Amino acid sequence: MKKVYKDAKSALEGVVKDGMMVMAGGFGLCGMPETLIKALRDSGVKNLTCVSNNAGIDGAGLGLLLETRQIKKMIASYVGENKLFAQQYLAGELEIEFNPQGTMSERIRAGGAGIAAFYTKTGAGTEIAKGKEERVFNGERFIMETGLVADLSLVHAWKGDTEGNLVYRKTARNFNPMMATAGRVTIAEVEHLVQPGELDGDMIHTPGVYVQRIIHTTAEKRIEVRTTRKRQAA
Amino acid sequence: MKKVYKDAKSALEGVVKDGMMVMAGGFGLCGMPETLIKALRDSGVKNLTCVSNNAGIDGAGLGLLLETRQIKKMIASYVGENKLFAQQYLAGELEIEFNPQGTMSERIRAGGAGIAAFYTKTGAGTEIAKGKEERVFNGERFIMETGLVADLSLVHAWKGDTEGNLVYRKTARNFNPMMATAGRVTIAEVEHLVQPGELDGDMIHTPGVYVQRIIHTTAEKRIEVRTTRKRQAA
Amino acid sequence: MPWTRDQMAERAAKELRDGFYVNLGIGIPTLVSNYIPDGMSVQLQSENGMLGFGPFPYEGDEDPDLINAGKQTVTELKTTSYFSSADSFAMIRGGHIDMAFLGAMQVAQNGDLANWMIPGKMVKGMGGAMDLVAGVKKVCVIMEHVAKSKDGKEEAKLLQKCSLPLTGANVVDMVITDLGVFNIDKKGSGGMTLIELAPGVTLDEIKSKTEASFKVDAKVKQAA
Amino acid sequence: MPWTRDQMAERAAKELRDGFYVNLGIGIPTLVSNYIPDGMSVQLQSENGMLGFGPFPYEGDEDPDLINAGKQTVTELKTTSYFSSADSFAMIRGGHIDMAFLGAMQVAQNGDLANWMIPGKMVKGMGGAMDLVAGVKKVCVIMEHVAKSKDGKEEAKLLQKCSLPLTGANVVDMVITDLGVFNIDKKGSGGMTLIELAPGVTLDEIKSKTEASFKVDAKVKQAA
Repeated sequence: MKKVYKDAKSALEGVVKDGMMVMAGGFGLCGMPETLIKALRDSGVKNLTCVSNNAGIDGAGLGLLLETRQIKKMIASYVGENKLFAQQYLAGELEIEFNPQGTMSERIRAGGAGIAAFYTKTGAGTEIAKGKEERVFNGERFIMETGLVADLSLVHAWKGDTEGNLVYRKTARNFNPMMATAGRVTIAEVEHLVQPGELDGDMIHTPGVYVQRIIHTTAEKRIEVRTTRKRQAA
Repeated sequence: MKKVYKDAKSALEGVVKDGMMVMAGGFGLCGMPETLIKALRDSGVKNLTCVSNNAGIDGAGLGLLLETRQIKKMIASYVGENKLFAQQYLAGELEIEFNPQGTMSERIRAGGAGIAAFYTKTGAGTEIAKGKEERVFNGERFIMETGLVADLSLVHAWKGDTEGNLVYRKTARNFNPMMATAGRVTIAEVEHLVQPGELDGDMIHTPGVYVQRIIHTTAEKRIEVRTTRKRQAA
Repeated sequence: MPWTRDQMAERAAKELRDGFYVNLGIGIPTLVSNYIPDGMSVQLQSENGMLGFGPFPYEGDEDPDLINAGKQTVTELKTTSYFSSADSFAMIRGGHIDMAFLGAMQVAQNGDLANWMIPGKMVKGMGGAMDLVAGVKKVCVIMEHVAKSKDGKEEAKLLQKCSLPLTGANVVDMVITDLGVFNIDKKGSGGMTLIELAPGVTLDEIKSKTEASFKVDAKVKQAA
Repeated sequence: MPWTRDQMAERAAKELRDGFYVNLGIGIPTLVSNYIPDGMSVQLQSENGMLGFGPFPYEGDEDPDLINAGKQTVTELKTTSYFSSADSFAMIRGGHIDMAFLGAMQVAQNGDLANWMIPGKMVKGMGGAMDLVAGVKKVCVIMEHVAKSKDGKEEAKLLQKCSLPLTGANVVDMVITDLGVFNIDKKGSGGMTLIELAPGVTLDEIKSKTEASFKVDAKVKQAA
């Protein structure tokens, strides 16, 4: 069972279809599967529903798929950094479904975990609750949210072995582990592709069962908001 | 904010109350917080509801609390290895609520995660579903299960730092991480108590926010079913 | 001649495919791991939180932190990963395990399964069985075709309807017994079909020992 | 004289207790970290998956894999742990974070909060705000007491009822503005109470700039 593909293009072959739902990891540009997203753009696939916390920025991440109008609908929690998004949305060319970030991450986890729906306090009594079931548990208001499963999940990890076991690094972990579980097909791009045995079994974030295809990526990681302090003079 | 206590007895002071619900990690004796359970027995607390995958064995784990009749009710998935349990149950001295193992672990996770209830396929159409809401999603039957929160959770970890960050070892992880999140108070016993900075932040299984008290344990780890194969002659 | 326990396990192993992730119950299902074809990659999942485990350890190498769901000491492989019980059952319930082999007291022709309790007897609990049968993609039961009581009386285990409390409703895809192999269309209306007979076992014999209604696959008819 | 942004943050920091786990929103709330008393252990949570973060990195030390929820580069501490977004919001929703400081457009006297959208304008999304206000044990809003439009007109932000779409219903425990501090009995019927005035601010001034009904704590009356 070979999971390793030579590049992003070949890893996407046979799994890309117009109108499909695609999850993409990342919080802003941090931990985003940039190499796979570029290949998805180049595949020419259309009418995608994309599930991702943000919509990338102009010229990077899912912003690339907005330029080419390959996205029909976004499910996201925050899309503030993207002018193209605003334009297409205001022109009625793009649908958006906002999910509170915790609800979105839990919906993805639920989808991967065989949980059809769950009750959360988040959003009870707000517009988000409209059309959703409300229910009181222990005197508090909860609303029902459903699990999300995607046709394809694209994730970015720090290290991965040829079995598909993945390890993430620092805050680049974010949405990647849940999305890996919620894709009917999950493709991982990893910065370091290693042999089985090189990762400690206690320290694997995503077991290989969740990853069907894996590629090595050498793409540069970009910083979205560079904030620093000055070094003190010695 | 000092989380480190000198022993199990002092760690239990002020948090033990008759009639409370206690979660205890472990799968059989593997990863079971033996030192804390002994101290709980010695505290003399009564009428406990215990949530644990098993009920220990005769003379170890929660079996200790059965000997002293400190348990009123067990929530568990499998209690096969315990004669005392069977006796007390058949004599009507002990209540038992069986939960499918996956439902039990998910109820504990939900309790810790602020999820009031969730829908699972597990047990739909069986006796477990009686009195529970059934609901169809995508043509399949699901039943509603509720989140579980305990007054006190006792967990066992391999390493822990003074901030309460925990790392588990191999299959001794089992129920410990979820229980750590679902206790109003969580006490951890660790085989290696280390200083902050000695654990890699990417490799912490239970963040310190979930652990209120921590002790060092030196108790021997027992094997419940020793199975081996013979070494080949050289 | 009916199949032995090992032959049943060997027959079950033919259902494995390269790349499968598989959960094995206790008893005969455990033996299936002895018949994984060379060169085929099959990872075994243990619901207490381990994916990819190896054989029993050599004497003296037992690790109290390294056990399978039967609480037996096992070994790890290069591919092994560990996770919590919640994550383990998320994997099971979410449909990520390709196949589960397990034992049964009764199976009904609609795929209902009973294997966790006998009313009136001490109940030990269902452990992870209900989650496994509800969540795993393909559920294969391996069991003796009939139950033999102490006085030698035989009772059918493949039934029209289970009389014991269910472990799962409409969950079994395949049943391998010492006499033959059945497919069950658990979600549809296709019912149960005999697809294979153990060598020397006749259609009449298996019919006489089966209370459930079942069709007979063309291939079996030809051979019979 | 009304409090400055830094003085509001300093006042907010007085709500911190040793051992607290705290989430800070963007804007004035971020400044609160500058006023954590020496010797007090306060761990800052960042909802993108980090517990315990430090100041901005020195120039040249920025790490693209190490950012806060505002997507700014930050540093780690010896106490830092990382986790997924699902685990992060499990922590938040499950009530394990002691306190959240955040900004607001409007707060109502019953604890309703509006801070995520203005109908008719481009909507950016609520991010993690709805989860934070629903899940964190104590929610403290830090904001200017009134909104000033370009033509200098002032509009009240502390209201009888929010006119903007809510971020959360009955979620705010405390409001710190440039003019004073209010408690809100968000789950009960106690309403809103002014518990502190900024130095030199009069009760009349704060009343004139507040549309919400509020009680005045005895200590404030004495001081006034």
